[in-house]
Formats: sequence, structure tokens, C-alpha cells
Amino acid sequence: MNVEAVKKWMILFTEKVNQNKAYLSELDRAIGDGDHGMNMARGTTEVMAALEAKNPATVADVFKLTGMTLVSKVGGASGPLYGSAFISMAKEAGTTDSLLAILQAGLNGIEKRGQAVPGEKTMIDTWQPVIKALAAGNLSEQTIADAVAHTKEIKATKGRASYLGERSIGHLDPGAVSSGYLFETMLEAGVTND
Amino acid sequence: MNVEAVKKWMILFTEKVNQNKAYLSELDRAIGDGDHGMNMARGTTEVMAALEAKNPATVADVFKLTGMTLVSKVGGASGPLYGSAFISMAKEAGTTDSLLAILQAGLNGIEKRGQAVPGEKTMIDTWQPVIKALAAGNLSEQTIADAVAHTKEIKATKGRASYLGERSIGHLDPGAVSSGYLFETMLEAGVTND
Amino acid sequence: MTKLGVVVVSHVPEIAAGVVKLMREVAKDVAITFSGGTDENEIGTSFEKIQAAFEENEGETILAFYDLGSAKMNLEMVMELTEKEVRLYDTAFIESSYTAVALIQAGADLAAIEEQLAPLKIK
Amino acid sequence: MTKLGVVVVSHVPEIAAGVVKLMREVAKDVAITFSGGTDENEIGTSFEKIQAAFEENEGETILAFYDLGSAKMNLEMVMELTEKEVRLYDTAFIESSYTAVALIQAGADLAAIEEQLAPLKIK
Ligand SMILES: Nc1ncnc2c1ncn2[C@@H]1O[C@H](COP(=O)(O)OP(=O)(O)O)[C@@H](O)[C@H]1O
Ligand SMILES: Nc1ncnc2c1ncn2[C@@H]1O[C@H](COP(=O)(O)OP(=O)(O)O)[C@@H](O)[C@H]1O
Ligand SMILES: [Mg+2]
Ligand SMILES: [Mg+2]
Ligand SMILES: [Mg+2]
Ligand SMILES: [Mg+2]
Repeated sequence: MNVEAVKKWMILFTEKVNQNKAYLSELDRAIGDGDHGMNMARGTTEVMAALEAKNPATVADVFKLTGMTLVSKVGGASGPLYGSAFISMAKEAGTTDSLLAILQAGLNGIEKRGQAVPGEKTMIDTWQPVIKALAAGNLSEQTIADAVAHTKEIKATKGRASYLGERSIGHLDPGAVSSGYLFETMLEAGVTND
Repeated sequence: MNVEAVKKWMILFTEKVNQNKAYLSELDRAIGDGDHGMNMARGTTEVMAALEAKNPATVADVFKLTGMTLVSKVGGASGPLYGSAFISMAKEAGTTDSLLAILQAGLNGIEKRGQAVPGEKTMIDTWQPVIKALAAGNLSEQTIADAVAHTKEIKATKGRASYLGERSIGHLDPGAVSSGYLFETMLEAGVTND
Repeated sequence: MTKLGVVVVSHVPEIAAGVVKLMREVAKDVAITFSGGTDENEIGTSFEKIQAAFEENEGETILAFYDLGSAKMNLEMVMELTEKEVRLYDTAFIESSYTAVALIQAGADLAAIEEQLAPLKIK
Repeated sequence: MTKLGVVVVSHVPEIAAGVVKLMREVAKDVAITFSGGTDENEIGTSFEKIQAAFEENEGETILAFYDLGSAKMNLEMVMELTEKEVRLYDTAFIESSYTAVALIQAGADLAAIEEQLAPLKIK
């Protein structure tokens, strides 16, 4: 895996998150506390600053710095969740080049941190279908969009949205949407499985 | 029932509470938050001020003013509890002269307010044996002292002391002690059943 | 549907104010009033403050939450005097009041709210 | 017996400070530290603040309490890094942290405390 492509990925992700900051917060206002855009914009902006300052040389180091920065700068659930994802991805990237294995490690990190499984209306509902499609060799923008859109139909049983019970149905999950950006920009940056 | 005797009762009770303010708080420090002396001293002092200002003419009015003042000035559980006792006693005193009936109404008020029964290590464990002895015609300082002392052996299941579970055993209940003062001063003031 | 409001009663002024801050994040439009501490802002509860919280609340039906037991007794004294319909919950204070306002903001009715509150009963 | 300490983590600085005030009434001598809000004292939680609360706490075994779920995740990240033995409770935040410190002050051991905390589990 190419470290320059991974850095580009982080840059594009940061840009996308910041461009859609208001939209992410609006989604979070409907079923949460309305700060997901703020949280992710602050976190990724800090990641940019950290990457520029430290200029890590390996893929593992890029992921590690990204994860640590998100954990310490986000302030909401998405901090430890994305943070755990990237920290797990860093560990995996130390021993393999396989994007599939690395993303799977990231998902495992999220699941361990949040004790959630697919179908609970969280970012996992983006990660899991994306990884499945990647494994099957047919990951596309459409797979990502479908996974994100599907969270609208799910009742939340984890995270703040779970306080709403049935009322959470009919709304996109903000973390699933920001994870959608993560995977779209991964494709744009040309980070692939080979 | 003589209104002057009842006023004297309230005065003696206030004095006793204020003299023993530090002791009551010390008892409350062991199994509660250490403010029972403060609470009762402030409450009864306000009762004195209110009785002087309004100089109520009937026993019912003395009790009512006492109860309302305790409710609004105490700030701890003893406020609504003693408050409910006196307000219920006021109601009863409107229709009867019987001290027994009046005290029983007071106890009912406490039980209704706090949802406690005898044996839960609360002020009820003073009130209930006192009323029983009064009904039997043998209420004395000793009855009162015995009832109060007995709370030492009980495990608290109501009020702040209940947070301590088994650890509440071995300590007097502060509200039972202040209720002991109430009944001692009742005897001193010559408020009796006839 | 009757307009729902929420009253939170804490022994500590800072807790009451803080809980309202937490709730405002998810419930911009809900009628929320509070009582924290005694008349002198010390630790305890105040009959008058609780009464004011009920009277000032725009809700017709009030969902009331409290931290420790002695607050409950003062709450019940006020409930006996107010004209409003009050529902008092023996539930985890912060977690349940937060749940209630989030649901009210989302348009849930009383039955749906009480269903969500039921597992939070601890008192 | 290992020295017990309590860490409370709230999304709101005022709630954390207020809970400590409430606990201090019944637990003058207990090791209590807290984390409230984000690094900027906004609503949320802070990995650094939680870490500091653990390190500054004089207890060897820490009983940790939190208000809402996202605090738990940050708590668990810190727990993976600290040397201390930490027990994290999914219990009613204020009611259970109050119970814990009252019992520690009264000299109860961990087993007795956990028995009292068990019925307060709601998360
Ligand atoms: N237990 C969990 N497991 C996985 N994802 C979760 C969990 N809890 C919350 N999330 C994700 O986090 C997102 C909310 O993030 P954010 O708004 O930044 O945090 P907070 O809810 O603390 O304000 C949700 O939309 C959801 O995707
Ligand atoms: N539910 C209850 N029923 C009867 N009496 C109670 C109850 N709860 C507490 N008490 C009494 O109140 C006393 C404590 O009063 P106080 O210290 O003034 O209030 P707080 O506990 O709010 O600080 C206890 O010692 C007990 O006698
Ligand atoms: Mg949010
Ligand atoms: Mg948040
Ligand atoms: Mg007290
Ligand atoms: Mg008190």
C-alpha cells in the first residue's frame, strides 16, 4: 500500500468532511445531539495539522497518528470509534499490505470499542457492506451509497440515537454518512486492494 | 388542647433542637450527609419567627404554620416529613382535641410522605412506639429514650442512610433523635391527652 | 395531544443547570424547567423552587425527575398543590431525563416515552 | 485492602463538578477525581481529562462512573492504557456514584459496594 495514496486519502476525507460539516450536524440533530459535523471537522483538521507536522513515513504511522489525533480531539463517540478503527488499521498495516485485512481490522476496532454489530444503525452499517464488497471484488461508489442509504430504515439500538427507539427510523445515521465519505475518498485517492 | 401549651411545646422543641444542633449533625454525618442539625435548627428558628409574627390563635393554626414553615425552610428530607406531620396534625386538630388522634394523624402524614413503615430506621421508629405508649397510657421519657436507642440496631432501608445498607447498623437515626426531642418537649410543655 | 414538559430537580444547583445544558443539545424546543439546591443555593431541595419550576413550565403534562429521595418528597408536596398533571419517575436521573426530552423533541407521545423509561427505574 | 477511589465522567463540566459536590457531603475522605466536558469545556468527553482523572486519583482500584454511552468509550480507551485496576459500572450515574462514595467512606469493601451497585445497572 502506497503511503502517498494513503495521505491523499486522509486529505480528501478531511476536505469532504469539512465541506459537508453542516449536513453531518443536521443529520445528527435529527437523531442525536447535532455535533457530528463539528466533531469530525475538528478531528480531521487536527489530523491534517498532525500529519503535516510529523510527516509520518509509513502507512502504519499515518494511520496511527490519525487514530491518536481523532481519539484526543473529537470529544464525541466518533472520536474513540474512528480512533480505534485507525489504531487497529495501523497495527494491521504493520504486518500486511492487504487493504481488505486492514479495513477488517478497523471494523474489528470499532466493534470492540462500541460493542455494536451490523444492523444497529451505526457507522458499522457502512463499514461492513463496504468490506464485504471489497472482498467480493465489486466495491463501488454505488455499494457505499446503498449501504449509507440503508441506515435510514434501521432502528437505532446503539449510540445516542438509541434513546429515540422507534423514532430513530427514517433518518440516516450521521456516522454511517461520514464513513461513506471515508470510503468514497478512499476510492478517489486510489487506495486499492493491490 | 391548650394553645398556650402547644406554643410552649414549639418553643421548647426549638430550644432543644438548637442546643443539640451539632450532635444531630454529627449523627447524620455517620449515616447521612451531616446536615440534620442545621436543617432542624434553621427550620425551627423560622417556625419561631413565624409564630411570633402571626401569633396564631388556635392549636390547628399553630400546627399548620409550623408545618408550612418547615416544608419551605428545611431543604432536606426532614422538611417535607415534619412538615407533613404538622400539616396533618393541624387538620386533625380542627376536628378533635385528642392528642392521640392528632399524633396518629401526624404519623400517618409522615408515612404517606416518605412511604416508610416502622423498622426502616427513620423518625417513624420514634413516633410509632410513642403513640403506642400514649394509647396505653404509659408514655414516659423512658419510652421515648428506648424507642430512639432502638434505631441503633436497625438497618436503614429508607432515606439517605439506606445507601449504606448493612453499614447503617450501629448508628442512631438522626431523625429519630430529633423526634425524641419533639416528644420529650411535648411532655415538658404539659401537652397531654386530656 | 397535551403539551409535554420536563422538570428536573437536583440537590445541587450545578447539577440541575448542567443537566439542562445536556438536554438542550438534543431538545431545543422542549419545555424544560429546573430546580437546583435550596433557597440559599446550598445542597438540598426547595419547595418554592420546585413549585416555580412547575408553574413556569409551558407543558400541561409535566414529566418530573429527581436525583435523590428527599427531592421526591418535596416534589410530591408540590404535586399535591399544582393544577398540572404531573408524572413522577423513579428512574436514573440523568439518563432518564435525557431520554425523555430527546423523545419529546422527536414528537413521541407519553405512552412511547414511558415505555422507554420503564427499564430505567431504579428507585 | 486496596485503597478505593472514584472517578466520575460527565459530558458537562457543571454536572461533573456538581456530582463531586454532592458526593463530598457524604464522603469527606474518599479519593474522588472527575472529568467534565471536552478539552475546551464544551459538551462531550476528553481522553486527556479522563486520563488525568485516573492518574491524579489516589485510589489503587478505581470505580468509574459515566453519564452517557460515548463517555464509556473514552473511558475504556484510557483503561487500556492505565496501570490502575479499574472497575467500570454501567449504572445510574449520579445515584450509583453517590452510593459508591458513601459506602467507601463508611469503610465498605469492593464486594459490598458492588452488591449495592448491582440493582442500579441500567446501561
Ligand atoms: N456503540 C457504537 N458503535 C458504533 N458506532 C457508534 C456507536 N455509538 C455511536 N456510533 C456512531 O457515532 C455517531 C455519532 O458520532 P458523534 O455525533 O460524533 O458522537 P456523539 O454521539 O457522542 O455526539 C453515530 O452516528 C454512529 O454512527
Ligand atoms: N422516607 C422516609 N420516611 C421517614 N423518615 C425519613 C425518610 N427519609 C429520611 N427520613 C428521616 O429524615 C432524617 C434525615 O433528615 P435530614 O438530614 O434533615 O434530610 P436529608 O437526608 O435530606 O439530608 C433521617 O434521619 C430519617 O429519620
Ligand atoms: Mg453527536
Ligand atoms: Mg456529542
Ligand atoms: Mg441529612
Ligand atoms: Mg441533606
